[in-house]
Amino acid sequence: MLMREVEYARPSSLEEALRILGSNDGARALAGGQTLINVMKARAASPDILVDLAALTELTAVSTGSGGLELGAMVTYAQLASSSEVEVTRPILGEVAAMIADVQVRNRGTIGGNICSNDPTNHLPPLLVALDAAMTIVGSDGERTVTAEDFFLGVYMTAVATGELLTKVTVPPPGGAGDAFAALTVGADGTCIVSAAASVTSGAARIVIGCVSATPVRATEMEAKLGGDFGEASVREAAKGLGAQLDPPGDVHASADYRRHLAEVMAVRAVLQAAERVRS
Amino acid sequence: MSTTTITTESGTVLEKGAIGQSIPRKEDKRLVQGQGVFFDDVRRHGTGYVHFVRSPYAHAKIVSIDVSAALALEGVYGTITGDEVAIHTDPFFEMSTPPGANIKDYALAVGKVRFQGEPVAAVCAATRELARDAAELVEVEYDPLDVLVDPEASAADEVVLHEEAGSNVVWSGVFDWGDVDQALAEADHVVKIKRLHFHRFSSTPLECSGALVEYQRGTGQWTLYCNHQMPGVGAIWMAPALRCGIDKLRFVTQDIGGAFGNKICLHPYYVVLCLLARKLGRPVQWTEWRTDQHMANAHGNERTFLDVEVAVRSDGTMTGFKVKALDDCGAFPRYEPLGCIIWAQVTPGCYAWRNIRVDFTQVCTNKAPVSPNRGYSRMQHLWLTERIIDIVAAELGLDPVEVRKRNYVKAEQMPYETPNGCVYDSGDYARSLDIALELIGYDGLEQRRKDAEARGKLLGFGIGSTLDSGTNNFGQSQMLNPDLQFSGNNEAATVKLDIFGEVVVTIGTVPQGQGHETTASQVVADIIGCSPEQVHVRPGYDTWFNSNVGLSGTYASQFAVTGLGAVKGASELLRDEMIKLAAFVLQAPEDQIELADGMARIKDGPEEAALPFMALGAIVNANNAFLPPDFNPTLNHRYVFRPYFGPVDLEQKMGKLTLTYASQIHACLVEIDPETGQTEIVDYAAVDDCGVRIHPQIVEGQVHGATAHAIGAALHEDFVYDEDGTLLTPNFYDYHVPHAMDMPPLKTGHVESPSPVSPLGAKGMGEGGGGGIHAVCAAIQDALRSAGAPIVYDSCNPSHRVWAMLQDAESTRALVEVTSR
Amino acid sequence: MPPETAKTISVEINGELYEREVDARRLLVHFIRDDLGLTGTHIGCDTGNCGACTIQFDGLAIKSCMMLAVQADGAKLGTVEGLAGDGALTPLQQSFSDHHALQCGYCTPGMLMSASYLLEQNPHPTEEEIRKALQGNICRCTGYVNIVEAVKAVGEAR
Amino acid sequence: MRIEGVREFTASRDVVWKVVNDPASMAKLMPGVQSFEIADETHWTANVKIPLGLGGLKMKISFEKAEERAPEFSRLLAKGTGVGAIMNMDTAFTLSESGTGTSMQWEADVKIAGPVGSMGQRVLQPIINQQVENVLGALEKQVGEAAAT
Repeated sequence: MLMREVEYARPSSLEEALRILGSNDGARALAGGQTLINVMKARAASPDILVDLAALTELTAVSTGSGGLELGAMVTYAQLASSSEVEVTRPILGEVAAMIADVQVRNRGTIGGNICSNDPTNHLPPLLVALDAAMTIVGSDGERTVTAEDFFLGVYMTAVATGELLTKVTVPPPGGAGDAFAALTVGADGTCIVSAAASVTSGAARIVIGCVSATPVRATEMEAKLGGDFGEASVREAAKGLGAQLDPPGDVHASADYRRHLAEVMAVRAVLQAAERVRS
Repeated sequence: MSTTTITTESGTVLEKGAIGQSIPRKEDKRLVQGQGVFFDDVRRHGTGYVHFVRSPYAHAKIVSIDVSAALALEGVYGTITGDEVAIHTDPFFEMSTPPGANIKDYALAVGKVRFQGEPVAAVCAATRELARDAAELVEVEYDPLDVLVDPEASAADEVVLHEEAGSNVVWSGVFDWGDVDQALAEADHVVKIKRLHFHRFSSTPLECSGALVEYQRGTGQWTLYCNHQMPGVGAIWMAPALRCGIDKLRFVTQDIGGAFGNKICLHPYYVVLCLLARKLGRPVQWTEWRTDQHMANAHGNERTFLDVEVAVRSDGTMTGFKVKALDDCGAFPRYEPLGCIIWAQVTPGCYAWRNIRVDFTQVCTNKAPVSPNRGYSRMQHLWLTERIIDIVAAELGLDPVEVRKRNYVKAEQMPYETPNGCVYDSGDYARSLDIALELIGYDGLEQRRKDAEARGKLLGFGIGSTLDSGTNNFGQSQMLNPDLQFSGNNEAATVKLDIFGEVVVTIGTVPQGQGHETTASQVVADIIGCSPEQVHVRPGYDTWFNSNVGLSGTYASQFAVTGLGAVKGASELLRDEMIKLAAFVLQAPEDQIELADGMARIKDGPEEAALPFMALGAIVNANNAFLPPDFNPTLNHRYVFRPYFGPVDLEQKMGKLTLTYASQIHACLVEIDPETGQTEIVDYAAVDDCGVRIHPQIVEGQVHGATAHAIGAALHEDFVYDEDGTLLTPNFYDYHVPHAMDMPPLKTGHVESPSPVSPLGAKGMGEGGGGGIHAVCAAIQDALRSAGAPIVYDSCNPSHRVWAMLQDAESTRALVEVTSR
Repeated sequence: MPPETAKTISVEINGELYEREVDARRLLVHFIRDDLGLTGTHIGCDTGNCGACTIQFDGLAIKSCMMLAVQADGAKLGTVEGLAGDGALTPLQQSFSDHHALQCGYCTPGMLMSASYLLEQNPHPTEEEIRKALQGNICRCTGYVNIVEAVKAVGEAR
Repeated sequence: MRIEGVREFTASRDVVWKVVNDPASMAKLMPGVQSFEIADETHWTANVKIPLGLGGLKMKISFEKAEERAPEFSRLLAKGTGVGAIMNMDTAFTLSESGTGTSMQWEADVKIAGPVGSMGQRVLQPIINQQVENVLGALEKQVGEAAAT
């Protein structure tokens, strides 16, 4: 419960935030804090400076542009779950956001925090890879864009380097795609054991498995095997062998073998539901 | 208000007025306003905050401890280490005979650590944060030792936790009643079960443990504002260790955020706080955090059952069983080895089995110490009896309902003496089961199975029959160790009529949500003739109220018997004296005085021939000159209720081990997703019979709570250790307790079989005997019948275990063997 | 403003303004309980799971153990002490008592804060909506049965 | 937790052996190394701040060379303390010539005691894998530099 000493700043501009973040390699951005504060309470990790992004209201916007849905890094799960733009453009984001933790966490936790912490049990990393989202990262040298697939580097590690800040997540328009997410949790709503996200168009699918590695794992072979056939038998057939390609960790909730098996089950469920959504 | 007449053990007749009504709880208003006072809400000027330095190793020698860097930190008031504890205190008293008796248990680790999270030192500082900073600066050098997490390996004694004991076996003994060998020889079928495992979990009360401790140098008096649920026993452990008189330890509690048995073994922590308060000359405060509680406070007893053999007749009647039970108490026995005997209160479970042999052994391992946990020790044993019933039924093709009814102790057999001399006072298990079956719609079971199958799910049905034995006879401890000076049971209460006519009640119990203030007021109100609102029950416990006895506390399902028995006794003394006083003042014969509506009056007399309680209170307390010299009423009565048990036969291990037996019969339906192994409870009913229900809403609330604990334990609450003794479920992420979404809607029913042996016909209840664990395990086994019919061998069945059973039913089936003749 | 290890903050709680200097590392829940003495807000875990510390933060239900006190600078907070006026009970508090929705009462303040937030958003919630809204609040006494009933009754009485 | 693998180097076995047996180069292999101190040929310590996204994980790690058979086998014991946790690592590697290059077969037994060890294998295992990858990457770089000089 009791954190190490830390410095705190609440910059009022992005420039100021970047300056502080760049001034000390122990500075970390504080978004909703629903992961970071917990880790700090456990003293498992200890930033030297917390840069609270709360005053950067420009990061809380949800808008629809030509590139699709633009989500500021400080958009909360609750916002995602209730946003009409999200519901119209890419409803899966709202659906999954509403599944995260609980009301109180959803009121504080942000999309940026979720993906920057990249805890393997988080729902959004595999989903955003499946949706082929792009992350906008700002640093003192300017802005760059990284695809979701390249964004996640490890547990608690992403492409956001020291001194940089994730400002925006862009989710492409669906283009007729159906999206779905399936997960097995501890109890009805607890820690995630394995998750799968799928985005299916009439001809192809993007399938991503969560909680089986440090980063979301794209099921490329299953995608290839599927082609454009989303009949139940074909999907089940295509999922076979997916587990064998994974090297998931075993822990108190699941052995590596069980996770391999669940990866196939969840992938099938996500793809079938996504395909169903394409049809309807 | 409706009125019911109760015939109690003393033959007196009590009119139920407030009793039996779900009146508003007295505790509620302050609690819903956030005005409760929990230990962590107590503030004292100049308090130092305490943080414990805990061992990262499960088993290691302590090579050295260096506190100098911690002491050098600004704001640090002081430290304490195991070496100081060993100088200033004596080891806690052990209940076992040797080898367990030789274990040396100090408040901090001395010389070595025996479980991960064991406190090795403590730091006291100006703020909570600083105390933790300083604790991190304490340098401890360890020399790791081989770790024992498997109780069977521990029993082999190749590595020994407590060198001074020379063995990891704390206690062992054989309990043998009837003639199980003959029963097995005469049986038509013998069902053997090689191994069953009852897992480690605890009730994890939402409020963790802690205390604020003050020390008065001039008098040597300690005051502990705390949440100990059995302060009498706490003091019995602590005073000799601290080498002080027992009255030098004053325990004060008000509101406690749940305890469930888990706040009985707090004495090691409290001794450290006492030492620090004395050493530093200031109040010290310690709040345990959740991770600390999971790692190092109280776990329930883990028990492995080996080589079970059950004697079954061709008609499904079981005549007995034998088993080897191996209990794992973790690193220190503390409240143990009481668990080695407590289960015997319910030896045959709900069944009329006459021949039972239990070869019981308890060992230490490098895990957190155990302490009583809701359903303490009986729950483990009742799980065994229910597993026996369902495994035998499955193997022999018997119907789980029929086989239970055939084997249950029948209502007409009550009171029923078990083979070990316990007396089940009342109950109707078969009727309770029928009600439970009706509540879950048992008649439609096969149709629901088909419906579930159509959705790709496996539906299973299960029953859990349990007993909640209450008001224990501490004399059973002498079966473990004949030198122990504990027997019988008692509890105190004080009831007084104050100067302005207020009725003030002081109870010896230490409530943690059971509504004692409310139920005590109901009993007092009915006896002295007023409404419960007129009765003030002091919240909490205070040693200095002088309204307690040696083992006062709230534990072992007994408040309705001992706590309310004491309240009843004290109220009757007060009533009799009020009548006497009123008779004197009103110049009427005593039998013409009635107490009602807050008045003492002459029956059928004129309206003015009445005295309000205020008048009585004022006379005795302040205006007493006119009372004659030989009449000296006090209107202030302390009463100690003591149930009679009679002697126990230490040789045969027989006797009345508890006074009352509430029963709970649970039934549930689960659906399992065969692809993932995930279990969902889709229907649930619990039927309780605790005799006279003083406050039906509170009784029902206890049933709900016990069921939730059981469901959590059956599906995911598990303290799992890896081979290095690291606890893998130290927080609410990985130790998943039921949330609102996890809990099915619960249906409840009740049967009221008044106890002939309890003062109010009420039985202690609230522990529930783990009914939900048994029912869920049975339902999972039933659901998997069509999927290889694995045997449910563990009391905890999270998705991964169910999935594993689906993958390999055979290895579980190999645990069971049936021999028929 | 440059980063600081301590800061003077001003926070409005239950309509009252508090100004205090506080360490940057102090959790909001400790600030509320220890520094301001508003002990109705409780702590039941150290990982943000239990919800005993739930308060309202600028109109949103949040867990005060997963925020720093300095983050609350300039915010309006509501705690259980502010639910009703002096001595009175809100219909929800009364319903908790009527339905025996509390036993030890330790989770109750957090539970009430989550439930009253739900009723603000959704005056007539269904049982499922209630369970989902209370997902972030652990109760170890009641099995949630009567808590759900108590919240439902308030919705139905409206 | 046991992990093992094989790493191929283009440099000769002698070059690789020299790098992995020089306490100074070894100390520098640790991720986020801030300072190190060499006590003697077989004992050294390093203060590291393992870089994690959420903030650094500070540890003091002491090393002991337990066994060596030049130029092919070495065994190293490491013990790290900090954050209320203790990390023990027993690692060994065997170098064999593979063409003109070198093949390093390595194994490590990592034990983490203390609350951090409870954080869950799903988090720890990937973190350890990640850090091992970092160490091997740094080693490859140093071998490359040593071969070039």
